[in-house]
Parts: sequence; C-alpha cells; structure tokens
Amino acid sequence: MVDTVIFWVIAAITVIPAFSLIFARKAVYVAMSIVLVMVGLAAAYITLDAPFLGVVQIVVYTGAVMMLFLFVLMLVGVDRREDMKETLTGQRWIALFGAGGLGAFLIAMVARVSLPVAEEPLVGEPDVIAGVLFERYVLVMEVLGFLLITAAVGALVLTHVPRLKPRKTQLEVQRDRVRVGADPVNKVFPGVYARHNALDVPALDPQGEPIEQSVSRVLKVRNQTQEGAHFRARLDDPSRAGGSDAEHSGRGLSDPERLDPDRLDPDRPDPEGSDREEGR
Amino acid sequence: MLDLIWLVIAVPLVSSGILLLAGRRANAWGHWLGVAASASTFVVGFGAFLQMLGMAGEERSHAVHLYSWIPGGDLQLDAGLLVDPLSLTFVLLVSFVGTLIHVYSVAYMEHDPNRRIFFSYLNLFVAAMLLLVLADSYLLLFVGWEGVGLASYLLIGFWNHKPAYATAAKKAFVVNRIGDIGLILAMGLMLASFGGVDFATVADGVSGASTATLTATGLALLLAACGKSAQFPLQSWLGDAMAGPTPVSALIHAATMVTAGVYLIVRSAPVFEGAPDAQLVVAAVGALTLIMGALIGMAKDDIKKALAASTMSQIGYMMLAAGLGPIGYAFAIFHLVTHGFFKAGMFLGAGSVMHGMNDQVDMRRFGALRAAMVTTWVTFGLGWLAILGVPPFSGFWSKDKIIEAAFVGEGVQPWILGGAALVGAGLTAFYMSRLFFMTFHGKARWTDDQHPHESPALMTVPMIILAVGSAFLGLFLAVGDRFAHWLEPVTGHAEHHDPVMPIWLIMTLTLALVALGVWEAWRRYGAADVPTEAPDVSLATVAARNDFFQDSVNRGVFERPGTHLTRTLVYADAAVIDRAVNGGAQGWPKTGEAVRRAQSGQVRSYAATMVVGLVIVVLIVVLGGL
Amino acid sequence: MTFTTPAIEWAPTAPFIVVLGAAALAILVEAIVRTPATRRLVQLILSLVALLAALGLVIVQWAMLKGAGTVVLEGMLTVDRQSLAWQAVLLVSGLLGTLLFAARTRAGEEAFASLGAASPGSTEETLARRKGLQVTEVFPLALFAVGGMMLFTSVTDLIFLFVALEVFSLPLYILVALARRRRLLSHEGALKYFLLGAFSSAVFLFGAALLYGATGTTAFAGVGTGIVGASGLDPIILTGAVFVVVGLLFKLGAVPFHSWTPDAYQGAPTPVTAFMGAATKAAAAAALIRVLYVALHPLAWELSWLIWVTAIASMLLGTVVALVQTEIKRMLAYSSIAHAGFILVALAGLPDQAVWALPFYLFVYGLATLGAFAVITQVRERGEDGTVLGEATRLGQWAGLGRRSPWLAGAMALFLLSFAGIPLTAGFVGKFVAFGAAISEGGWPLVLIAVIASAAAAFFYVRLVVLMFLTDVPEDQEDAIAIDYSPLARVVVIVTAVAIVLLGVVPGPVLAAFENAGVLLIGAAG
Amino acid sequence: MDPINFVILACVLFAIGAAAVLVRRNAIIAFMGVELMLNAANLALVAFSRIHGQVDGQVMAFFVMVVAAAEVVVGLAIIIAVFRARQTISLDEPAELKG
Repeated sequence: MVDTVIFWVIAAITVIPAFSLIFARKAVYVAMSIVLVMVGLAAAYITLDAPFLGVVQIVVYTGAVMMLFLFVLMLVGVDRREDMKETLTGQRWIALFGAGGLGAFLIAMVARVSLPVAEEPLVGEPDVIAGVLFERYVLVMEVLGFLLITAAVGALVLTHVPRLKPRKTQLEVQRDRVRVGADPVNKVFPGVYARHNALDVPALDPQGEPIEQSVSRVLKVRNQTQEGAHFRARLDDPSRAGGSDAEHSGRGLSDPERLDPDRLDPDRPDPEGSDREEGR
Repeated sequence: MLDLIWLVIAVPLVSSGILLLAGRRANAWGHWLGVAASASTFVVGFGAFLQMLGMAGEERSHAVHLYSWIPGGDLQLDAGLLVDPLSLTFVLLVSFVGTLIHVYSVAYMEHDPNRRIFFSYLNLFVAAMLLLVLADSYLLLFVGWEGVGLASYLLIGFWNHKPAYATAAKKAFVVNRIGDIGLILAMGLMLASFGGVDFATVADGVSGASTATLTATGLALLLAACGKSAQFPLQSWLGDAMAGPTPVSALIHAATMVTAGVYLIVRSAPVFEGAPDAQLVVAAVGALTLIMGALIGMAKDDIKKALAASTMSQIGYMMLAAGLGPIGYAFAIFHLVTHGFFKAGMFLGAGSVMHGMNDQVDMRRFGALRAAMVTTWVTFGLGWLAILGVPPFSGFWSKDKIIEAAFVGEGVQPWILGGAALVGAGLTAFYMSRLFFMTFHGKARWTDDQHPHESPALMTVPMIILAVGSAFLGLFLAVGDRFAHWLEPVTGHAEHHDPVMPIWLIMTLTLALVALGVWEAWRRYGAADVPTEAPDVSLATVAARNDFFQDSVNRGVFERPGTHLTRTLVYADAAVIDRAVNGGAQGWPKTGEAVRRAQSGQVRSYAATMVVGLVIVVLIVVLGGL
Repeated sequence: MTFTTPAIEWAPTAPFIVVLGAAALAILVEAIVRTPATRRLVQLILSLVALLAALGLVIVQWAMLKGAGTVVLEGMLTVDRQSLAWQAVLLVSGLLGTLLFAARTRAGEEAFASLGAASPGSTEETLARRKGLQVTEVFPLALFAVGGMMLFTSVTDLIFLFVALEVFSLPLYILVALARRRRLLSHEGALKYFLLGAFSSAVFLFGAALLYGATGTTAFAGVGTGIVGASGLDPIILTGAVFVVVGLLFKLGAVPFHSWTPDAYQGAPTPVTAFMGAATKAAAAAALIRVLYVALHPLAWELSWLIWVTAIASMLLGTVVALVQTEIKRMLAYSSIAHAGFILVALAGLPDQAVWALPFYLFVYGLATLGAFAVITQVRERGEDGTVLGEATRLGQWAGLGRRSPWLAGAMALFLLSFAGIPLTAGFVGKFVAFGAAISEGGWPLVLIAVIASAAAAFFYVRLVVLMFLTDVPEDQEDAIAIDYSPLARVVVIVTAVAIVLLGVVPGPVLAAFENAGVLLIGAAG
Repeated sequence: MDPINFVILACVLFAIGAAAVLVRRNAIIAFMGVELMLNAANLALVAFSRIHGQVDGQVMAFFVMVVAAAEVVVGLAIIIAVFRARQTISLDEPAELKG
C-alpha cells in the first residue's frame, strides 16, 4: 500500500508543474517544468513497485527526451516569448470544456470502479522485467528496433544537409575575395590595440578611433558593448607611454582607408554569399 | 436460339470495341462492320422470336443464366438474362429500327472523318439498350441504363467541337443523373425490403411488403423513368439533345432509349400493383407531360425540336397507359412499338430534309418541299398520318386504345385523364400538321443557297421500310388483339372494363378533334403564307391581343394560353432546371461551404474537433451503456 | 526468476521479416551505395523484390495453411486467413505505391524533394537539385510503413498494436513532408498529420491502459473474456473501448476524427497520398475488425452507437464537403472520408459477412485510389516557357482533359465511377458485399443512408467526369496543361484500371478467395 | 492509499496534456502536451500493473517510452524542417491547407 503523503507529494510535483504547459509564457520554463513532472512520475513508478521503470523514466525522459526538447528550443530561439492572446474564437472555451470535460469524465469513470489490489505484487526489478520482456514481448522488442531505425532515418532525412560541394581551401577563399574586390584581410578583432582585449570593446584603428564593426552585432543589440571613445581618451593621455608603442606597431598593419567602416562589411565575400551567387 | 440471346449484347459490344481501337485503319470498312453487328442482333432476336412463338403461353419466359456475378454473402447476385415476350418485343424493335438507322447513317455521316467512331458509339448503344431490356434484375438493367446514357451522351456530343452541343450533352448527362438516383434509391429500397433486386425476387416479395415501402419504391422508379423518358419535371434535356446527329435522334430520342422509362414501369408492374398511389402519380405525370409536350411542340420552329416535343408528348401517352395498370400495359407497349416506327421514320425524314437543305432546321425556311423530295414527302406523310391516329394507320390502333383506357375508372379520375388524352390528340393533330405543312406545303421560303434534292437510296430505303411499318404494323398487330395476347404472359390478362363514355363516342370525338386540328393547321400554315420570322405574339402588346381575338377558337383557346404556358415552361426550364443542374442543387453547396469553413486550416481547431468529438462519442456510448 | 526461451513460430512471421528486414537492409544500402542514380535503382529493385517475395510467401502460406491459422507467442500475433488476406492487400498497395514512388516525369523529376532537409527556395535546394541528389530513403521508409501495416493487421495484443501503429505512422509522417514542389504545404501537412496522429495514438494508448486495468491483460482474446468476466468495471471498460476504437477511427479517417485527412492528402507528395490513402485505410479497417470482433465483441451493442453515429457523420460530411471542393486531391480526401463512413456501415451490428467483405472493399478501394492518384501525377501545369511544372490539381484545369488525353481521362473516369459504385466497376461489387453485410444484421436504415450518400456522392465524381469529357478546354488555356508520361505511373494506371474492370465484371473467383478469409482465429487467452 | 488514485492522477495529467495541444500555439509546447498524455497513459499502466500484481504493465510502459522517444525524434525533426522554411514554430501560421 502506498503512503498517502507520498502520493500527495507526487501529485503536487506532477500536476502543478504540468499546468505550466497551459500557462507559462516561455517555452524553456515549460520544458523545465515538464522535467520536474517526469521526475515526479519516476517517483510514482518507484512507489508503485516499479523501480526499474522509475530509473528508466529518469534516464529516458529527463535525460534524453526533455533534453532533446530543450535543445530544439535553443535551436529555434530561446528568447521567444509566446503571445498568449488567443487568435481562434472560442478556442479557449472549447479547450476548457473539451479537455476539462474529458478529464472530469475520466476521473468520474475511474472513481466509480474499485479493483482489488494484489497483496504481494511482483516487483519490477530489472531481472524480472527482462524475463517478461524477452519471453512474451520479445517480438515487440524486435519490432521496436525497426521503429528506432525509422526515427533515426527520419531525423536525418528531414534535418541533415550533406556537404554539397567540396570545402574551399584557404587559397580559394582568398582568391575569391580578391576577385570581387573585397578586403583581402580578416575583419579586425574586438579589443585589439586597446588595453582591453575583451569581446565587448571595439578595436581601435591606428588613429585610435574605435572600429564599430569589430564588435558583434548581437552584443550591440543587447546593449552590452562598451564605448571605444572611452578608451581612446585614455590612449591620448601623454602620461601613458605604453600606448605609443601599440600605436606605432599598429600603423604599419592597418590602412585607415581599408578599415573604412562603410566598406568593410557589405563587400566582404563569405562562403555563404558566394554560394548564393552560384545558386542563382 | 433463346440460349444464344447473349450474343445480341456481345456482338455489338465487341464490334464497338474493335471500331474504337482500330483507328483510322477502320475508316474504309468500319461502318459496314457496325451495320453487320446490328443486323446480326436482329437475326438472333428474330430466331428467338420464332422459337418462342412455338411455345405455349406460360412457357414463354426463358431465363438465361450467364454467371454468378457476385457470389457469396447473404445477398447474391447473378448476371442473367430474361427472355420473355416483353423483352423480345424490345429486342426486335431495337435491333430492327437500329439496323435501319445504321444503314441510314452510312450515307448520312459519309462526310464525317470520324464515322467509324460514330458507328462504334451506335453499336455500344445497341448493346447497352439490349442489355437494358434483357436484364433479369434491376441491377443489370441499371448497367444497361447507364450504358445507354453513356452512349447517348457520347452521341449527342459527337460534334462536340461546337460548344452548344457539348452543353447539350452535359445537360442530358446531369439531368439523367437525377433520374439515376431514383433507380439507385429504388434498388436500395428493394434490397432492404425484399433482399434482392432481380425481377423474380421483387415479384415474390411484393405481397409481404408494406404499401408505404412499395409506394416509395414506385415513386423512386418513376423518378428514374422520368429522367430517362424526358417526362415532367425532368423533360428539359430532350429538346437540347437534338444537337446530336439526326440518326441519333431517330434511334435514341424517338425509338428506343427514351422509351426505357416506359419499359421500366411496365417491368415493375408487381411493385405498382401494390402501390395504387404511385400508379396514379405515373398516370398523372403521363397526362401532364402529354399536354405539355404538345403545347411545346406548337411553339417550336426548329423541326427537330418540334419532333422532340412530340416524342415527349407521345411518351406521355405511354406513361399514362402504363399508369392505368394491367388494362394499359399492353397498349403502352403497343404504342411504344408503333411510335418507334413512325417517329423514327419522321426523324429520318427530317434528317433527309436537312440533308437536302444544307442542315437548315428552321421550318419557317422550308415550304413546298413536296416536289423536290417526293420520297421523303410520302414517307413522312405516312408517319404523319400514323401519329395523327387516322385509321387505318398504326397510330390509330395504339393511341385510340390508350384514350379509351384512360376513360376507364371511377370518380373524376377518368374524366381528367381521358380528357387530357383526348385533348392531346387534337393538339397533336395541330402541331404535327403544322410541321408537315410548313415543311412540305405552302410556298418555298428557302434561302438563296439552298437547292433541295432527294437523298441517296441508302437513306431513303430505311425511310420507306419504316413508313411501311408506320402504315400497316398497327393494323397487323391489332387484328385479333395479337399483340395483347403476345404480351399476356408478362402483363397479365386484363379484364375488360367499360369506359365512362361509349367507345364510339370517344372515337368520334377523337377523330373530330384530330380533323379540327389538321384543318386549323392547314388554314394557317398550308394555305396561308408563313412569315419567315416568328411573329411576336407576346401578350404585352395590344396588337398581339387583337390578333388573338380575331383568330379561331383553336387559337383563342389553345395557342394563347399555350404560348403563355410554353413560355412559362421554357422560362422555368431555363431558370429553375438549368440553375439546379448547373449549380448542383442549391442547398447542398451552402451546407458544404458552411462545413468547409470548419476545416479552417488551424491544427488546433482540428485537435479541438477531435477532443470534442471524443467527449461526445464517449458520452454517447457510456451513458447509453451504463 | 527463471527464464525460458520463448518458442516462436517463425514461419508465419516470414512476410513481416522479409519486408522489415529488407527495409533495414535498404538503410544499409543508403550508406554503401554513394551514387544517387545507382542507389535509386538498387532501392527500387530491393523494394520490389522484397514486396513480391513477401507476397509470394503470403500466397504460399495461404495455400499451405491447415486449420484456422497460427497463434504466435501466446496471442501476440495471429496469422490466419484473415490476416493473410489483409497482408496481400497491403502488399499489392505497397507494390503499386512503390512504382509510383519511383515514377519520374519526362524531365526526370521525381515526386520527392532532392534534399529533404533543404528549406524550400534555398541555395542548398538548388545545389542538391543540380547535383542530382535524391531522397532514396523514401523506399525503405515505405517498406517500414508496409511492414508496420502488415503487423497492424495481424497483431492481437493492444500494446503490440500500439507499437505497430507507430511503426507504420512514423514513416508516413516523414514521407508526407518530402514533396518536391509546394514544400511549405507539404511541411504543413506533415506537421498537422504528425501532431494529430500523436494525439490520437495517445488517446489509443490511454484506452489500452484502461482496458488493461480492467482485464489484467492486453491480448485481444484475454480482453474479450476479461470483459465478460469483469463485474462493476463497466465505466472503465467502456471508456477504454471507446478510446481504443477512436484511435483506430482516426487512422480510418472517420468523422469527427477526420480533420487531418484533407490537409495531409493535399500536402503530401501525390505518390505518398496514393499509398497512404489506399494502405492506411486498409490497415485501420483490419485492426478495427480484429479489435471489434475479438477484444470488444462483448460490447457490440454499446459500441454500435459509436459506429452508427460516426458512420452517418462521415458519409454526410464527406459527401457534402466534397461537393464544394475545387482541389482534386482534397476532393478525393473528402471522398475517402465518405468511404470511411461506408466501411463503418459494413461494421454496423458486427455481421459475420463484414469480416470478408471489408478486405475486398478495401482492396478495390485501394486499387482505385492508387489509380486515381497515379493519373493525378501525370496531369501537369505548363509554364509560359513550355516547361512542365507541378501537378495541376485545381478542378478547372482538368476541363477538357478527355480531349487532351482520352485514355488517361477515361481511366480516371473509371476510377471515379468505381468510387461512386457504378455497376460493372469493382467499387460496386465492394459496396454491394459491404452493404449486404450490414443488411444481414438489420442495419438497413444505415444502408439506406449509405445508398443515398453514394448517389449524392456520385454527383461530385460525375462532376469531374463531365469536366473532363463534356467541357471545352478554356480559351487561351490550351497550352496550360501538359500530360506527362511516366512509364511506371502508366503501369500503375493500366494495372489498376484492368483490375477494376475485371473485378467489376467477374469478381467471382476473387470474392470466393476473400470469403475464405472470413474467419477470425481467436487465440488462446494470454 | 489505493493505487487507483494514481490512475486518477493520470487522468488529470492526460487532460492537461490535451488542453495544452488545444491552447498552445508553440508547436514544441503542444508536442510536449502530447508527451504528457503518453506519460499519463504510462502512469496508468504502471498503476494497473501494481493493482494486478504483474509486471506486464511495466513492460508496456517501457515500450511506450521507446516509442515516445522515437516519436519525439521524428516530431522534432518535422518541427525543425518547418522552422527552417518559415522561421516560426507557431502552429497558427501554417494554415494554407484548408477548406
């Protein structure tokens, strides 16, 4: 017999997080809540004399399935908040009465029956499970193998893009760049020639002007960059002698004209861009 | 020979297939193959007929089991043929008239590059029609029924490079589907109540079935018959179907296919015996259509359309007779046979006229063709006399009997039905005479490029043979009630009932009305000048009204309301039937559109449908079960 | 815990092993054979050989079968004549479907995307197309689906049924998403099909769980006896039974569980639609028969409500909505919904005859479906520069097809008439035996509705026939349609058309064979 | 505490999962709802297994997990394919197939 307290605890950690499926705005919250539900279910299995299944539940669901969900959520963009405004007229009511009615109905039906509970149940230890699995259910087991093959093939077919043309050598990349008249050298890295070499700080050109393009756009959108001008002020300070060294060595390498921010980015050929050209 | 009767279906079918597949190679000999196939059916049919004549009356029903079509299960279905006097009558009529028309077509279609295909379709038609009449179950009959439908659509639309013709074929197609639903429904009802659809099972099961079921079955059958036989309210397609080549009109829309409805009603006699209400509706539909067809016939200037209206009207007579029960069955079939001869003859005559007049069909452009086309004039004239019911020509023997039978009964029914039949005879006389006089008499109103000439012998010979039939077949079959006795094993012996009026009075009245009709037609279309443009007889103008006042009783009584009625009918035709046909029935698409909107494309709505559906079905089952 | 090696009768499972094994082998082929063109050929041959071999094995078993059949593993799997008949039906669908999968247009274009993962209109797609890539995985996927369906018809255990359901559903979800043209629609169809399919299989599973709870077993025979023996468990038995049946009705496409049908049919590549339309329905009907006649037979009276309601709803909705469709694949999808209704009519009252009438019905329905969609693959739009584009699926584009290609249009008309159940087509014989089954158990009111629905349904089939033969090609549209010629698709059209006519005119021998299949072996209660 | 209560808990979870499919526009969340429904069925299977004192129900639940894992793979693959083509995983947007 199952302890009442355990039941209620399990009920609480499954049902309450499960409601996030309906109410939570962020998909990641939903996924994490479902992980909790799965853990709760694993606890329920163990309580119900199914220890092996409890462990499998943790491994398969929280460990694999939900992580896969999370992974895909990351892939499509974690940040997306869902607009919870309902667009279909009456859908909420249908959901409330349909799903709610379904649940109420099922509960009413199950509550009406009483089944005698086995006094000495067979506990689902791994060896017991294995015995049943490979006796009566061995064919199902084998057929499941085909199911897994299908799933793997399906995922490959729908998502795998093979290399469609040979990888370009560095020489070819460079040649292409020159051919289209773009900058033959790499984009400057952020933080170079300043006393900071952090990613959120723009590089400075030989004149000490910050190069805006050297910082990732994403950081800019997030307002997580630091102003280059701030560092420039420091650079001009004659009391700091170390700065002139850096300035001197930088001059030879980068030509101000070439680093003109307007020219740099748009003309820069990259493998993607040339593909697109060819594709047309 | 009786056991070989399946040949009459197989031979033309195979021939049709050969013609269709052979391609241009068959251009040289294809038409003769078609003729030979058709002729062979007549030979086999005639052999069977001779064999059956040698049998005693009660033995004259021969079932030919072909094979078990759908074996197994509680409902089994055999493919079998039933040869009895009724089906054999049709076999002879179809194969004989059909063969003549095949011969005629050889010349008529001479210049058509696709003549072999035309003959393929004709053969297909003959095979399907013979299957229709020889089938021993409603189901196999239905196969033939669809087959003649198919062949008929193919033939109506044969010149489908002209859009109007294709439209006509389409209309015939769709209107006939409405009728087909009737037949399907009837079969469904039979399956449900008798457990079978062969004639024998149905006849056995009738005694145990409720009147309501029988009435429903009967009405469904009537709907089917109306579709195929162009009876009210499904008559609209026949006029348009005249777009097909004229031999087609002669074969399908005069002699054979359109009479299938009458065959169906007579064949279903056991069902109708148990359903007097349905029977009365049949008679009423027949009476209504015969008057309506006649009125439409008076208003048409297109020779083929006038003949089509006349066909409608004459089939109305047959329907009326078939609705009268056992006393009428034999006469219905009798009239069907004689009508087959004279109407086919007249259609061929019309075709001959068109052939000589550059495919002109407007009667107002004919006139005085008597001299130019003597053979056509004579043969057409014999058909004309026959349809008028002038003694001793064929129509007299068959139509008069129907009029007499219509007057049998109690209450007002005989007066209404008989009256309609009687008036119809007068109207028939008027419009057929109008047609005849406008075409062959009066002054020539030809256009300049027309040089009427007689048709070649291949065309005139069939016309002559049919004309001989029109003239004497009725007399031959009527003497000693030969035809009625021949059909007796099928239709049953009819008790003789006295009409509500003495027979001599009915006959006199009929002949008087016929004479009046002919005289009036002669006065207006034979003796007087016929304007080449249709006069404006609209009621809206005072001038037209004055015209009506000056005119004779005939015109005052019949034509004015007639014109009005005709126009209303034509309007109803165009407005109601066409719309119903072209747009499908109006209600369904609306419902469909509404339901369709539920399929919104939103997968969440679909899921909602499923959940709600699940809740509903689970509630139904569980609440029902607990 | 002692383990005894289970004694498995392998012989009856040979067809499944051949088909599924060939599928697994074909996956290896994917890895080994690198050239797309060779791979396609190898896959096609492998598929056809496997399916033919399986069909041969089925026939051999049919001929050698003594007694009622074999129960494998205490009622997990039952191979009797019924199961063999269904397997044969599915294998024929699979064979014809595979031919359609391999069919290519004159320009060498197949129905599937050249690279499934490339999003429509992207560079990858163009590159893949230019490199002649092909998703040859469609062949093993189809084999998996056929194998899963064959299992679906033969398993006699609810949980195995669930597994088989997924084995044949997953490949279909993937196949639906792989259309070469109109990829967005294809994706949409796949997404909807998948989501609703997963939803319905969850419903099925929950029902199975409830039945297991009430009876302590999931073997059909055991559930049947358990239901009779159980007392006071009616609420969960009935609920479980309805849930299980609803899961199957979803696959059958019956109202109100039909919503996926039109969208998936339209979105899927036409060969997949053909295969899916023919085979899924057959598999679902087969499972429905086994579940209803063996496991849930004691609930026949209660479930008759469900069957009546869904049958009527399916016939009416399918017919009425098909009347207003303007897209040919959608029209056929709605027609398939109406056919789901007809199938349910045969099951009203669980007559004995339905057990053999339905395999025949679905056999001929499948043939006509495959044929009709094979025709659709060949009617193509033509671009302004004369290149042949995708399928012309708007009804208006079919106007005057009879003049463009009389034989193709004639075949299409034949298939439509078979759907409509016009005599001398196989569809008529199928309807006749199916409705006859219902009448034998007093279901005549349902049959009457079915007859009326068939007659009304004939309208939209005939509307297309009229459009093809009696309507002119619209002005200035003469060059808008191209009839593409694909030998493989033609083979499918010819085979199905001939079969439809033969089965319509002389169905006797085939019907007799199916009649032998009208016995269900009820395995030992596990 | 009667294990049947776990079945009732399963019913609640099943209904919540179903509701999620109806109200959530995010395809992944709706799909998680389906997963929850499968898990609810599993819970019911295990609970019934306990009631009957067998392990068959547990084996079934085990199978369901495998099936669910395979289903998740295919489902997410389809969702990714849709996302690549449309840049959205909203269920409301792909709604061109209708009528």
